[in-house]
Amino acid sequence: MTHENTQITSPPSPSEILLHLGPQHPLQPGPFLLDLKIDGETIREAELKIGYIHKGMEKVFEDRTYIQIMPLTDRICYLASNANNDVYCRAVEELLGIEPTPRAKYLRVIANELNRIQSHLLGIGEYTTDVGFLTMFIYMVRERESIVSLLEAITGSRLNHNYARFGGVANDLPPNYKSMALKTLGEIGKLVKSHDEMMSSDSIYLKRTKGVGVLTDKVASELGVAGPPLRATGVEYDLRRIEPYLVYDDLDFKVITQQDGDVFSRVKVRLLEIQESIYIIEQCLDQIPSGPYKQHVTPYITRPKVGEVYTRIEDPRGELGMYLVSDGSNKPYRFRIRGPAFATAQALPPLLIGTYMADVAAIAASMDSCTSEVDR
Amino acid sequence: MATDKTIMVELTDAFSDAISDVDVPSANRAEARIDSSKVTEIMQFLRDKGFDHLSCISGVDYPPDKMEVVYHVTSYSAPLVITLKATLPRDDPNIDSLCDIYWNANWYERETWEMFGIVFNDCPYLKVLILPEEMDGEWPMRRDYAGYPNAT
Amino acid sequence: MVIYDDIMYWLVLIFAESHPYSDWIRGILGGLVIGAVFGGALVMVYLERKFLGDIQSRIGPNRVGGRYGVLQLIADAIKLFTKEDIIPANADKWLFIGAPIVALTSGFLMVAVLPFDYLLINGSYYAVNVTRMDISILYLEAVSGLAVFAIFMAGWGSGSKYSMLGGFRNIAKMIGYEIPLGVSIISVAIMAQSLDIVEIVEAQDFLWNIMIHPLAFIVFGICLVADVGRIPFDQTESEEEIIAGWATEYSGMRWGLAFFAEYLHAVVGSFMVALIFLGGWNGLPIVGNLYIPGIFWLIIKTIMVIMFFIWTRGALPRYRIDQVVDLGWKCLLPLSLLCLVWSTIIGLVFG
Amino acid sequence: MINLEIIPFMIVSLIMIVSSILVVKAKDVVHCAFACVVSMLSVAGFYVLLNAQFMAVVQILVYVGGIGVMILFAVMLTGRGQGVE
Repeated sequence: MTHENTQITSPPSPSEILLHLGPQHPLQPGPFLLDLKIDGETIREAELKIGYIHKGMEKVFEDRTYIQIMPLTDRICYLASNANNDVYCRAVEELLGIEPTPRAKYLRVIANELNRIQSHLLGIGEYTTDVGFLTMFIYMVRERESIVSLLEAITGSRLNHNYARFGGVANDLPPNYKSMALKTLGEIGKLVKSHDEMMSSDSIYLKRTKGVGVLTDKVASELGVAGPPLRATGVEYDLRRIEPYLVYDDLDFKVITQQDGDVFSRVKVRLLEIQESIYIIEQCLDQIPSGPYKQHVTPYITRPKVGEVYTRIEDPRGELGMYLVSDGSNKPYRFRIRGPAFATAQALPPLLIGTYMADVAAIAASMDSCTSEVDR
Repeated sequence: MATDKTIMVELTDAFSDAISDVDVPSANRAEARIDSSKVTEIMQFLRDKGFDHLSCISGVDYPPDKMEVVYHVTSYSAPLVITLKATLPRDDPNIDSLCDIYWNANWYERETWEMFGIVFNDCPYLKVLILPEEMDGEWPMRRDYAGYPNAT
Repeated sequence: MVIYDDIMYWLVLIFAESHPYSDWIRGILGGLVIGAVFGGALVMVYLERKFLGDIQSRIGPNRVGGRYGVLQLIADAIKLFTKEDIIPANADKWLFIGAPIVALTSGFLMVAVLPFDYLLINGSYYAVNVTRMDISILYLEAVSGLAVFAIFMAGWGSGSKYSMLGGFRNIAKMIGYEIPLGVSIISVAIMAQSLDIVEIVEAQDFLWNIMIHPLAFIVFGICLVADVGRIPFDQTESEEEIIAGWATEYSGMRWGLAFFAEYLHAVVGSFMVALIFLGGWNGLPIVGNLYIPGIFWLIIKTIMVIMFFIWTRGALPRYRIDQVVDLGWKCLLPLSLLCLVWSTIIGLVFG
Repeated sequence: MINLEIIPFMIVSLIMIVSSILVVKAKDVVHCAFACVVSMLSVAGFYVLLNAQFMAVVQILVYVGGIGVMILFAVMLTGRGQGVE
């Protein structure tokens, strides 16, 4: 792995073509430009250019009060909006020196895991269209709808949840939520299992995915990726286990790993993580204590004391960190978002070299990058 | 390999002249201020000690005279995050690149460069990553950037 | 019954090629058949949308033309006609314009020899078709190959890299698939001891070829799916890799024609499967003495084959291009040669 | 009364002559290849006019479907700029 692998170093020779995949291409979850130097169908060099939807979030946040930032964190990555809320909220709580109430911790875990399920479902769905399996995409989106409805029931919105609050959450569980959630989650678990079997038994699908885009554990840790692409190589790196936050200490769950590190394993990890998240939510619904779901005094005008904090959680895509520097005013002095998709996007070009054009779709989609978050 | 808090002691022993303000606020966090000229040696030391995951590189601007580059280094097997800060002069900020030690430092350094104007010596492709190319040289994340919000 | 006898007399004259205006009447029939196949392709598009919608648990077209959306295609056609027709600046104009024409020509040429029904007049069979040709199956294979040129013309003439990749993929794929396609047809022709598609159908009045020769059916079916370029063999226009392949730069009705030519090929290919392997207009023996017109059987079988095409599209992911070429050369070509051996054995033992 | 067969013969001949000239004179090598394919097709037309349908079909099958595709395959494997003057 050298840095030449991420750049196109020379103009194409007469037998090669320079292909600009993007900024608008059916493969992409959002606009980015993937320059490929191809010889026939084989990729010789690849270069990823990003920044088409740069929103300047880090700069914008320096000009907003802490409570104003909360709904904006949803927009970092709309598929993991709850994770973004949560990590921001925990960072500010750490600066303020307060703890969420016990019930709020469980509620946040429930929302986080539901968010993880819906993100994985859509990620797998997009990926299956990229290997030409449109039916599976529609199945996955259908399953995702009911999960999003569950999220809507607790957070009040379907996409940008804005759920966490400093010291608590915005809403309590609606009545009869437990029975409704258990019923839906049981069905989704069964359906996802059957989809998993359907995919794993399809010979064309196996041919397209087994042994394609292989990332070994050494290379993966060298590239600095985290999340499902890393766990697919056999590394048990899950911040929920390594650095337990909220109530993950009290919950029983496995860290899903696969050994091969290819496209198939990355998707398999996500499929199994959905089952694991369902199990976590079921435990949370059983164990959730009664009590207040938010602090009695919610600090609307938040002035943390001078200091700084680096908080990270396990996003659906990997390690999501936020680095907050406070100067004692009601606005953050510096707000840095360490997105998981940024790291995975950076690791994409070296993976593509030597593969075929058709594998670009499969590999890029299996990394489950989110352009909105890469650009921020 | 020491991937817990004892690393800070080892680090201070090995680079006693380049490390200052060592602080271990909690079980999972440790921070220190480093000399910007020794950054590659320190990072190589940490990497050899098992801190194989560079989480993030961020810049922080403190006008009128200094800037900081903040490194968050952690490990794939332990929860300890080491925050290392290197202070640079604001009129000529430059620091050595970590690309040879941590492969993924590349994009973080490019982003910090285009946003803050902090030059990373020997970074293989120090060109704009996120911003449009015509914004090269405007350093929008500096606190005194006047283009914001009117230049949007 | 005088009128009936008269009609029979005319029909004999026409289809036995002894009427002075026989050619003209067949020409009119040809026009009708082209219209019918056009309609068939439309039906296929509609069926595809509805059936694929069922597979994917969604509704499909349901707004234009009542709750079943039967007029959706008309709306689509109007949309295509009114869209701007763009020819890219660095396109090779003649090739770009010619590609949909060649594609449609190849489809229509195939229709010319397809038989649709038979007439039993005075104890002898007369096939209803536009042109009676004694080497019709060779002819079908030959003109179906012209579609390869259409796709290459579109791919090269568009002046776009994605289109060019699509055109290249098509050539690379079709070289490997035309051969097994031809060999499996030949192996059927050996069994029927004729190159005439009418005689091949007549030879299946008792046992259909799919029962005697299932291997050739499988090889032919796979090659046909590859030939008309549908999932899992739609690498030439796989959306996530090369946008729309050779059709990337087409817009408006030019795109509509190219798209339509594909469906035409699929319909004609389904007809060929029904004729060559599924017994054509020969009905099932279970209906006894009840008279059911042969064309009815043929259409039922064709629709079943079309449904199979749609089903594969709903159920399978897409192959990679190198895997497709591998499959063609390493798997289908030996299998098709095996078909040849099998039909020779059958010919030697029972022939 | 003139024999009506002269009309298709003239048309096919004209197509063949023009396309054969194009094979030699066209600037773009792909145009040459396609002109070659068209002239082979018009040979098949001659066979039809001579009432040799089997020969016509074999001409299309072998020359157009086989040789023509091979020529295009060869063109495809060469660089695009190399055939242009």
